[in-house]
Order: sequence, then structure tokens, then C-alpha cells
Amino acid sequence: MSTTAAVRSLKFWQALNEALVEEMERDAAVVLVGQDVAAAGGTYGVTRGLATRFGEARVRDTPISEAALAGLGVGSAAVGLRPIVEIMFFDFTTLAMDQIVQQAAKFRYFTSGRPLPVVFRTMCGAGAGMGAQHSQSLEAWFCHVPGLTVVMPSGPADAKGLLKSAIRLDDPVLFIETAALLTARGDVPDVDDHLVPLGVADVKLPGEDVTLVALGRYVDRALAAAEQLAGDGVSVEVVDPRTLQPLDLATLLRSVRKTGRLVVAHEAPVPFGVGAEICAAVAEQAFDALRAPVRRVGAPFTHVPVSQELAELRVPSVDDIVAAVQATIR
Amino acid sequence: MSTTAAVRSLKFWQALNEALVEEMERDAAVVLVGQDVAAAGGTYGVTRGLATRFGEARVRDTPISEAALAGLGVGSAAVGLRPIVEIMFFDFTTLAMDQIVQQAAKFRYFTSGRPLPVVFRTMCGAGAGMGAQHSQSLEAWFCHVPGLTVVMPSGPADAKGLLKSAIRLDDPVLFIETAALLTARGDVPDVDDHLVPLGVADVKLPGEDVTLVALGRYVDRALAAAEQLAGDGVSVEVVDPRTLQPLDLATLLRSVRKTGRLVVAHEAPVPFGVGAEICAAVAEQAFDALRAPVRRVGAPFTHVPVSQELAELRVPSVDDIVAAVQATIR
Amino acid sequence: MASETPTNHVSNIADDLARRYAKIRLIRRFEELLREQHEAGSVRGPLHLALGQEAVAVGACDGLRPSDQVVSNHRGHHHCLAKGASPGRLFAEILGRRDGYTRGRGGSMHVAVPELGLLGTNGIVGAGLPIAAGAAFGLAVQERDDVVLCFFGEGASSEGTLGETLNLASLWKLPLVLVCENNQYAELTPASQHVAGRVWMRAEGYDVPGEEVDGNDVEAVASAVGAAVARARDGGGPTLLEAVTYRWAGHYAGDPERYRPAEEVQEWVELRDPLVRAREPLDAASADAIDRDVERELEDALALALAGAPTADAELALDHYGSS
Amino acid sequence: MASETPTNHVSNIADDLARRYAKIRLIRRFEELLREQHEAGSVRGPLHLALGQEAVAVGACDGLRPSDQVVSNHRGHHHCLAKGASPGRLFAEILGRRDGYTRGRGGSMHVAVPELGLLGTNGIVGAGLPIAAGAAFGLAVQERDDVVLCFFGEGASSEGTLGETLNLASLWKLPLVLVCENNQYAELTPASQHVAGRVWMRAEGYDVPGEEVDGNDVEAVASAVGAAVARARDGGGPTLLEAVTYRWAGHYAGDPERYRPAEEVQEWVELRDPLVRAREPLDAASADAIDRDVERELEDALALALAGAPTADAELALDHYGSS
Ligand SMILES: Cc1ncc(C[n+]2csc(CCOP(=O)(O)OP(=O)(O)O)c2C)c(N)n1
Ligand SMILES: Cc1ncc(C[n+]2csc(CCOP(=O)(O)OP(=O)(O)O)c2C)c(N)n1
Ligand SMILES: [Mg+2]
Ligand SMILES: [Mg+2]
Repeated sequence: MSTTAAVRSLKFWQALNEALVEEMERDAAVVLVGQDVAAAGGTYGVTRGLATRFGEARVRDTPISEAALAGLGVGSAAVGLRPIVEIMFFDFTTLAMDQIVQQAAKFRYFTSGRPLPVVFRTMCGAGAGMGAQHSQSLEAWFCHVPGLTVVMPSGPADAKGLLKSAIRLDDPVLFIETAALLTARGDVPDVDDHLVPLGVADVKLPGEDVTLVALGRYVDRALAAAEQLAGDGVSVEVVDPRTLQPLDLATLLRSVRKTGRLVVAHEAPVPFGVGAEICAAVAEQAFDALRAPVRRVGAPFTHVPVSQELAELRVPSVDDIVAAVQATIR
Repeated sequence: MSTTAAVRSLKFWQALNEALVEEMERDAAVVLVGQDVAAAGGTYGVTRGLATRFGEARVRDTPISEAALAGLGVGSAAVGLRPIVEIMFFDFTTLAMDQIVQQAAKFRYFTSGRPLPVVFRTMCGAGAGMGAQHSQSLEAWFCHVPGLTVVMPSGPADAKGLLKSAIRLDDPVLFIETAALLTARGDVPDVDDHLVPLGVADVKLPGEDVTLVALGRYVDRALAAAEQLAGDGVSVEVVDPRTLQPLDLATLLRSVRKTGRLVVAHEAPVPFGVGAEICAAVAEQAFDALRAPVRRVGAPFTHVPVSQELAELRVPSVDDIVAAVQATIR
Repeated sequence: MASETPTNHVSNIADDLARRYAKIRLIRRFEELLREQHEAGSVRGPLHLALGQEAVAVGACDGLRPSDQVVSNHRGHHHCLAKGASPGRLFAEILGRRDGYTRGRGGSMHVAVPELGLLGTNGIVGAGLPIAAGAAFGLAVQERDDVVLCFFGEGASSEGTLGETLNLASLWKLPLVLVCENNQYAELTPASQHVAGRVWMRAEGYDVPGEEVDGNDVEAVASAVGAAVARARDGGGPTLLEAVTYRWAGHYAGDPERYRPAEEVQEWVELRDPLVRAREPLDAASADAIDRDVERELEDALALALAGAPTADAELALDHYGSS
Repeated sequence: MASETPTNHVSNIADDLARRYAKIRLIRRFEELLREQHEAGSVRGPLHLALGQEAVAVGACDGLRPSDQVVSNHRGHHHCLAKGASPGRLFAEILGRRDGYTRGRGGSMHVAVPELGLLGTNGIVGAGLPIAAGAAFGLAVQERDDVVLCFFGEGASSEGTLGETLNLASLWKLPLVLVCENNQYAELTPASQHVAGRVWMRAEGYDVPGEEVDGNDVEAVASAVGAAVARARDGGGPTLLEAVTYRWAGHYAGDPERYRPAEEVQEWVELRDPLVRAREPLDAASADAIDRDVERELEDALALALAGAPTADAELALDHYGSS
């Protein structure tokens, strides 16, 4: 995505922080609750300064009660707030699934159309060195739930613009922040109100030969793989869905119809991951355009070990992506 | 699957009941806990008579505490029991995800190889007329979790044989019973110890032109569709994976390599469902054999309404399956 | 969305005792008529009747403002009616008709009427508790002096959400009143087998006032809840009340009820009927007049509901997202 | 799997006071050595140290049988060592070496040694509670007279699992002792902001005995837990104890600890050190001898751990299923 506007270099967490500040400035109904989000400013700094700026009523530390935390989001949204609920690690959503899936996602259906503007922010992926119960990428689960919007940005600019859009959406959103990206830098448009639309994929690099769909931190790896492949004369189109539910299938299909080849890369284990849906949809709707088997690149079907090095070894590398792309053009 | 052994006609719930009785007779370590499983014999009769037969120590009614209920399974399996935990409706697993996904599925990894033989039994699907919070088919979630085995039988014989195998497995199993099938009848082999192996798909009907993979109660509908299509000269091979994790990909791929066409049918909504994984795996591993776009048949991406008639209207019919198969041979 | 004003005529009766009696009567007859509909095969989905528990809902909700919020559960017709729901639309909902609050897609366990301060019945036992805390937090942030009242069964007290909610509500001094409706059974299991200790006593460990109240005495409920509501409105934080009552009907309509002796039911029906107790202070003539009014209102309501078309396939896909 | 016997030499000391002191000393030095390793960059993954809390683990576990079960949490090295874990294999685990209990894949938060009755540390706050209830149920069904002891933090008391576990354990009279280690903080937040009321008082509403105990007095802990264990073994059901202590180190090693005054830490370290208190009744010579023994044991243990190869990629795929 190119833009002529001025940019500033921000870390991912700073971009998120700006989005939170701007939306809380803009709308007094926006509040934030979570563990250590107020006094401590978040384990990774994302919520730094918010409590001081917006006061204790709007930025609150909660007890360690993920189900109640999610319920705080549902109930307060039902009476007119626009809560942002931070569930520290993606893995901890396992304690809040009823509120997210059975309550939030169904509220509009049960009220014949009432909004429920709640954003569940959470952090995914290996890279915090925390082991098998703090490192999962569970996005595929939530993409299977009607009523939820699922967002997974790959860099600071999208992170900021998508979070702002998510906060303004009148429906529940699961907003997934990748732990390993939080301190990564990127250019963020220096405009008054940087919004990125939900449900719109972004072609991060146009190309002709192979469509490479990548999620979250795999976008950077996909771009690195594309660069390497360009050296071999292979032109890769890198597409970042950004919103995983609803998927921008139109953009994905357009790309595959052009290239005839599809590789999907993400950190979650391959089986039943987001790559499955993308591959299936393409094999269903762009079959005639496909000139090679689709390929999925992701973690093996194993748990995440504790050390950062080992966790990194477990997930696919740039070389793995390159190999997958090459396999489609053989 | 044909067999020369004698058979008895049983209802699905009776077949499950027999499996429970036989395994509890066989092994004193097998216990059963759940809401209304003891005194009441289960909401749908599956656990009828067990409390009287095996006593209160081994068959217990629990309070309404799904997280603790699942934890009972984890903890008691860790000290040597082989617990069966009944979580009444599939939807209620949203309250027990931490114990199932974060604890049970990772126990062997965290103990360098210790068994954790626990079976979580639950009931899925529309058909009990219970509405959006009691009717879901969430199997795809659990298939995405390393360490779990996921089983979904389509008829009484498989139900009995698979449940017995699940109880004997040394790892956690999610065993999914389909509400709408519980009173359906079928022939069950009249042998001493009717076991059906886990991880092995069953070709319910051999055919040549199209592979039709169907889950749970969609196996019957697939067979009905196949019959109808046979009249039009289309030979359909109906494959029931029976175990969804691990999937018996070898059998599925063998079938598609023969027919060149794939349709998957299940009750869960199509996006990110089990059909996605099956289609993706085929498009990856049997692409060259595919002669038509893969097709998925499932519920639209909406909630389940309360009435049984409406819930039935929402999910695909035999005609929908027939149409999908026909689309692949056009 | 049609704007909604409380549509129980009975809500307009000025005298407290008469109004509460009328509401109890309305609920009693509503449930009885529904049971008839169920027996006739007209009810879509499961039916959890609140016969015998009317005084809890009426006593608890009678003093609330329309802008106060009520969170209900799977057995919630009485809560809905006590908070001002239209009997006609509620009938329509449960009978699967288009005029139902969710067009008949949600049914008995999924009715919400936010414009009446009714945040919803709920199919998930215990799920309403944190939602109620969230609503109370929302009201507090908006500096409204409204309160939230949350009903839950004694069976729901075993869900982890109770402790989480008590802790949070106490720490944040949320304007929340938790009313445990102890009707002595959870599905087919007596409370003695699923509730350890007493529900109301669980409050103390969280520094929350807890109290038991006779749930079949509408005046006792009204006074206990009234005090708790006043405290909550004043910033005094949450209260946990346990209203002891009894479920006259089975867990669901059609329940063969093998798990309890008929004499036990009979005793509660004959000796502790909340309707009879609420009628006592009234003179017979005005009570009779109320009964007639209620009968007429419900007759009209049911007729209206049944006149509406059954919910159709076309409605299924609506209201999943803002854009639909 | 190598069979495992309790491998703390200190466990073999006959005299109660001396043995408990030795165990406290072992844990103290173990954690200090780990902190050094962490500062040197050798620790893989997060490190939650139990410095200052040693007496809780030692007092609670000292009277247990090997066949009794302990369920631990994310801050659990002291529990593991007190239940008989080998310091060498524990070091190896936390340092990511092949000789670690899970080959170094689980690390500090995921150590389980079932053959020692150690069902596991756990990364999920509050998750151990229902697992402990399950284990207690399992022991009861097998008619063993062993008990389960479950440690959890005061922060974990806010998870719904506490109420669910208390209720179930009380109803079923499970042989379960719940020990809340109140170290006054949950991550960066003081208990006053996340715990309403008192944790031990939550027992009463479930008809469970609850009691507060000085967690820095190993004898007080041993006697309170001893009584609870005896009751549990006798079929008397569960107990909830709240051991008040203090976390000397940050939440994790490296925590800048901006959220609490240094004087507060200093006061606990200087005035209420559980090690100093456990040393008091011993004569200086034998205490010094213990210290030397502990030092030697830990030196060997650390050397052994560091001699092992770091966990390798090849180990990642193991132990997901029985067949792997
Ligand atoms: C989480 C969850 N678990 C189980 C059920 C099944 N269920 C429906 S009602 C009920 C009993 C609830 O008992 P109680 O809370 O006392 O309410 P009552 O039915 O007596 O009004 C149960 C177990 C459910 N709906 N939700
Ligand atoms: C379910 C869950 N929520 C949040 C966390 C993050 N977390 C790790 S330790 C901790 C604090 C726990 O406090 P406490 O129970 O008092 O134990 P302590 O750390 O003080 O020993 C938190 C919130 C977690 N690991 N699991
Ligand atoms: Mg009840
Ligand atoms: Mg603590």
C-alpha cells in the first residue's frame, strides 16, 4: 500500500497506543479494562499512559477473572459503552469463550439488531518465550463463529488503522496482536484520522506468478521470501487478509485467478488453520485458474516449547516459505 | 462396511449405553461424571442404569460447573482413573476450554509421555429444538488442537465401537454424539467386544464418480443423496471419516484419486469448518487427480434458531447435497 | 425497531399491593396459558415455566425504574413480564411468531428487550452474572444512578461466574443486586446434591452483604430488594439475596418429574402459594376485578400472537452483523 | 521414563525442625542460584521466583507422603522441591536442558513429576484447582487414603475455578487441602485491588473450614496443614487455608517493580524472613552444617544440569500422543 502522505516511524505497540488514545479522545463511551492495563500500562506498554490521561473510571485494572472480564465487555456494551477488553494472552480466551462466542457474538441476533460494540484485544504467538500455554495462535476458532469479526494486523500502520476501525464497529471484534511484532517498527501515515477498513485485504506486494497469502508476522517473512524469489525470477504477489473474518475473498480470488498458484503461510499449526479455509475457498471458487496444488505453510501439529529459540525453530522460516512457493512452480 | 456376524437393531443411545456398560464392566478404573447422568440416567437416556449397576462412587451427578467437571476428568485421569466426562451440550464446552485444550491436551507433553485417558462426551447439533446456545457443531475447533483425538460417529454400530475404543485410548478424546441421531436405529454387530478403530475412515458406499465425505448425521443424508444420484447414473462413494482428528487422509485421498471429485457435507457452518481442512488437504495432496472444483455443503454462517423446523430449514438437505454432487460432474 | 413502552396494563395500577398481586396473577396465567399451548404442541423449543416463583420476579422488579436493567436466565418469563414486557410479544416469541421480540428465532431462552431495560434471558446457566456486572459498570461509567438486577438459579451458583462477579462487583462497588432464585432443583437434581452450604452466605467472603428472603412473599422480596437497590443507587455496592421458593412445574414442560414426590409439590402449592399470599391483603372484589382484567389482557395477547405468521426461513439470516 | 525417588538429600534428615529448615534453605539457595543464572542470560522462558515464600511450601508438604499429590502453579519451584523434586533435574528443566523433567520444553511453568506425586506447575492461573479436585476424586474412587494439596495465589482466587472447586469438594467431601499463598501481589497489582474480602473466608459459604495462617512461620503452616490433611485422610473433606506471606522478588525475574516501595520489601525481608525464623530453634553448628550440605548439593545439581545438552529441535515433536 503506497501513500503520498507523510509518515512517522512507530513501533507496533506505539501505533496501538495511539489508536487507543485517539479513539478514547474521540468518544467518551470508549473504555478499557484488563489485567495490569491501568497502573502498569500493560505488560508490553500498549496501554501506557491511558489511565493517567483518561482517569480510573475509563481505564481499569481487573482481577484475574477472564470470564468476568469478557462479561464486563458484553454487559457494558449492551448499555451504551464501547468497551475494549484486554485478554492478556490468546490462550486465556479459553476461559472466556462462553462470553465471546455464546453471548457477544449472538447479542445482535437475540435483540433483533441491537449493536454490541466490544473489542476483545489479545496477544498471540510464540516469541514471548512463555511456552505451550501462552503462545498459541487460535484465530481459526473465532473465524468459525458467526457474529464475530476477527482482525490480525501485520504491522504498525495496519495495527493503528484497524484498531481504530474495530473500536468504531458496532459488532464484537476479536483483535489479535502478535507478541513477536510488538516492538517491530514501521511507517504509520501521519494523518489526523488514520483508518484502515475492516474486511479489506491488502496486496503488500504485487506479483504475477504465485499468490502468497500471509497472516500477522508471516507477512514480513512472506515479503522476505518474495524478495529472495524475485532474485530467481519468480514474481510473488503477497496478500495480507488483515481481517480474517469476514475474509476478503474477492481480493484473494482475483489474485489467484491472475497467478494460478496459491501458498498460505501462518504461525498456527496447519491442520484446521486459517490456511485450510483459504485453500478450500480457492479450490472451490477459482479451481479452473489453479495451475498447481495449493500449499500451506505453518507450524507442525505440536505444542509450543518454552524457549524462544526452540519456539522459533518450530515455526516456518523464510526458507520454508520459499520452498513452498518453488514447489508450486515446479 | 459389511460383516457376516449377527447383528441386533439398537438405537444410537442404546449403543452408547452398551459401550459404557461394557467398558465399565471391563475396567474398574472407568468412571462417569456429569450433570444428571446418575440418578436421572442422562437427559437422553445414554447413561441409564449405570448408577444402579456401578454404584455412586463410579457414576456421579455433578453440580453445574463445566470447568470443574472437565478438571475432574484431568485430575482423576492423572492419578489412574479412566474418567468419562459428560458435557451436556457441545456449546457448553465453551466453559471448559482451558481444561480440555490447555490442560488435558498438553498433559502428555508436560509429563514427557504420561497417559491421560479421559473421554469428554458431548452432544452436538440442531434437533433438540434448543436454539442458538444449545445446537452448535464446534468440532473444527478441537481438531485444531494438538494432543486431542476427535470422534464423531454417524450411527449406532460406529457409536458403540468408537466409544469403546475411545475409553481405551491413553489420550484425551472428544467424543461427539449427535442429538438428532440419538433415537435413530441401526444394526450393531452382536459380538463380544465390538471395537471400531480410531483414526480409520469408513467407506459407507463404494462408488466411482464422486467422493462424498459426510460427517455425523450427514452420512445418512449422503447415502440418501447417493441413492438418488444412482438413479441418474451417477456413482457416488460415501466416506465417513468417523475420527476427525487424526483424519484418515489416506482413505480420503485414495477415494478422490479414484473419483477425481470431492464434496464434503456437514452440519456446521461452512466457513472454517471441517470441510475446509478436507478440501484443502485434497487440493494440496491430490490436486492432479481433481477434475472439478471441490464443493462444501454445510449450514450458512448464521446462528441456529430455536424451533426444530427452522433449524432443519437452515441446514442442508439431501437435495442440497445432490445439487452439490451434480455441480461437480457438470 | 418499534419503540416500546411497558405494555403490561397491570403496571399502571397505583396501589402497591394491588399492582404486585396483579403482576403475579398476570405471570401465573401467562405460564398456565403457555403450558396449554405446549400441551397442544404449539410451542417451539423447550419451555421452562416459572409457576410458583412469580413473587420473586414481581417483588424484585416492581420497584425498579424502566432505566434500571434486568438480566434474566433460562427460566425468565416472569422476569420479563415483571420488567414490563408485552405479554403479546412474549407469547409471539415463544410460539415462534414474527411479532416475537426476536421474531421467534430466540424463543423462551433468548428474549432481550433492551428498550425496557431487559438485557435478556439466557440459555447458559450462570452466564448472566458477569454480563450484569458489565452492565452495572457501564451505568456507573455513564454516571447514571440506575442499577442492575440479576436473577440466577441456585444451580447457577455452582458456576465459576458467581465468584468472579461477586469479587469484581465488590471491588468496584458496582450498582448490582444479585437475586438467587432458589427453587430447590437444578434440572432433575435437588439442591442438596449440587449446592454446598448456602448461596447467600457466599457473599461474606467477598465483603458483600448477603441475605435470605422468603421468595414466596412478594412484600418480603420487595423490601429486601428495595433496600439493596437503594444501597446500590447510593454507591453502596452490590448485594446478594437468596430468595427461597419452589418450582411447581417440571424442569421443562413435559418433564415426568420422577425425581421428587408429588406430596412435596403439593405442599408448596397448597400451603405457600405466592399468589394466594399476595391476594390476602386485598378485598375480594378488587382482586376479582384484577383477575378479570388480566384474563382479558392475556386473551387479547395470545390471540394477537397467534394471528402473526410463524417465523419463516427468510428471517434466519438477519441480524448477525450490523450490515445485515 | 527413569523411575524417580525423592532426590533432595535434605528430605532424609530425621529431626522435624532441622529438616524443615534444611528444605527452606535448599529452596532459598536454589532460587538465588537460578536468579544468578537468569541474570547471566541462561534461563529460557519467564522465571517466577518464590523467594520469601519458602515456608509455605515446606510447611505444607513436609508432612505429606510420597503418594499424596501436589498441584502447583506458575510460581512453583518451592512446591516442587518441597515435594521431593531433584534440584538437578529442576535446574535442567528451567535451564532448557535435556535432563529436565520435560526435556526443557515445559520450563518453570510446566514441570510435572507424577511419580513423586507432583501433578504439575501450571501456566494458567486458577487452573490447578479443579485438577486437584479431580485428583482427589480419583484417589477417593481408588479407596486410597492419600490426599491432594493444591497451591494457588491470592490472585488466582478471583478465577471462577475457586468457587467451583470449593463447592464440588465440599459436596463430595474430597480429600483436598487448598492452600492459598497470599504473597500480596498478582503481577503488578496489590491484593487490595483484586481481592475483595478475604480468601479464607470464602470457605464458609461452601460449608468448608477456612483459616488464616502465618505463611512465614513454617511450624504454623505445618500444623495448620497437618490438621487439614489429617481431616481429609479421615474422610472429613476439604479445607481452605490462606497462608499470608510476601513475594521478595519481582513478579518475574527482571521485573523493575515500580509498583511497590522498596521499604515494604525491606521490612518483610528484614523482619519476617522465614529462613531466619526456621533457623532460630536450631543450634548454630548443626544449622551451619545443613547450610554446607545444601550448598554442596546445589552445586552438584547445577553442574550436572549445565553439563546436559540444551533441548534440541528434535525433541519438539515428541509426546503429543501415546503413539509418538
Ligand atoms: C452452562 C450450562 N450448563 C448446563 C445447562 C443445562 N441446564 C439448563 S437449566 C439447568 C438447571 C439450572 O438450575 P438453576 O440454576 O437452579 O435454575 P432453575 O432451572 O432451577 O430455574 C441446567 C443444568 C445450561 N443451560 N448451561
Ligand atoms: C488465566 C490466566 N490469567 C492471567 C495470567 C497472567 N498471570 C500470570 S501470573 C499472574 C498473577 C498471579 O497472581 P497470584 O495468583 O497471586 O500468584 P503470584 O504470582 O503472586 O504467585 C497473572 C495475572 C495467567 N497466567 N493465567
Ligand atoms: Mg433451581
Ligand atoms: Mg500473589
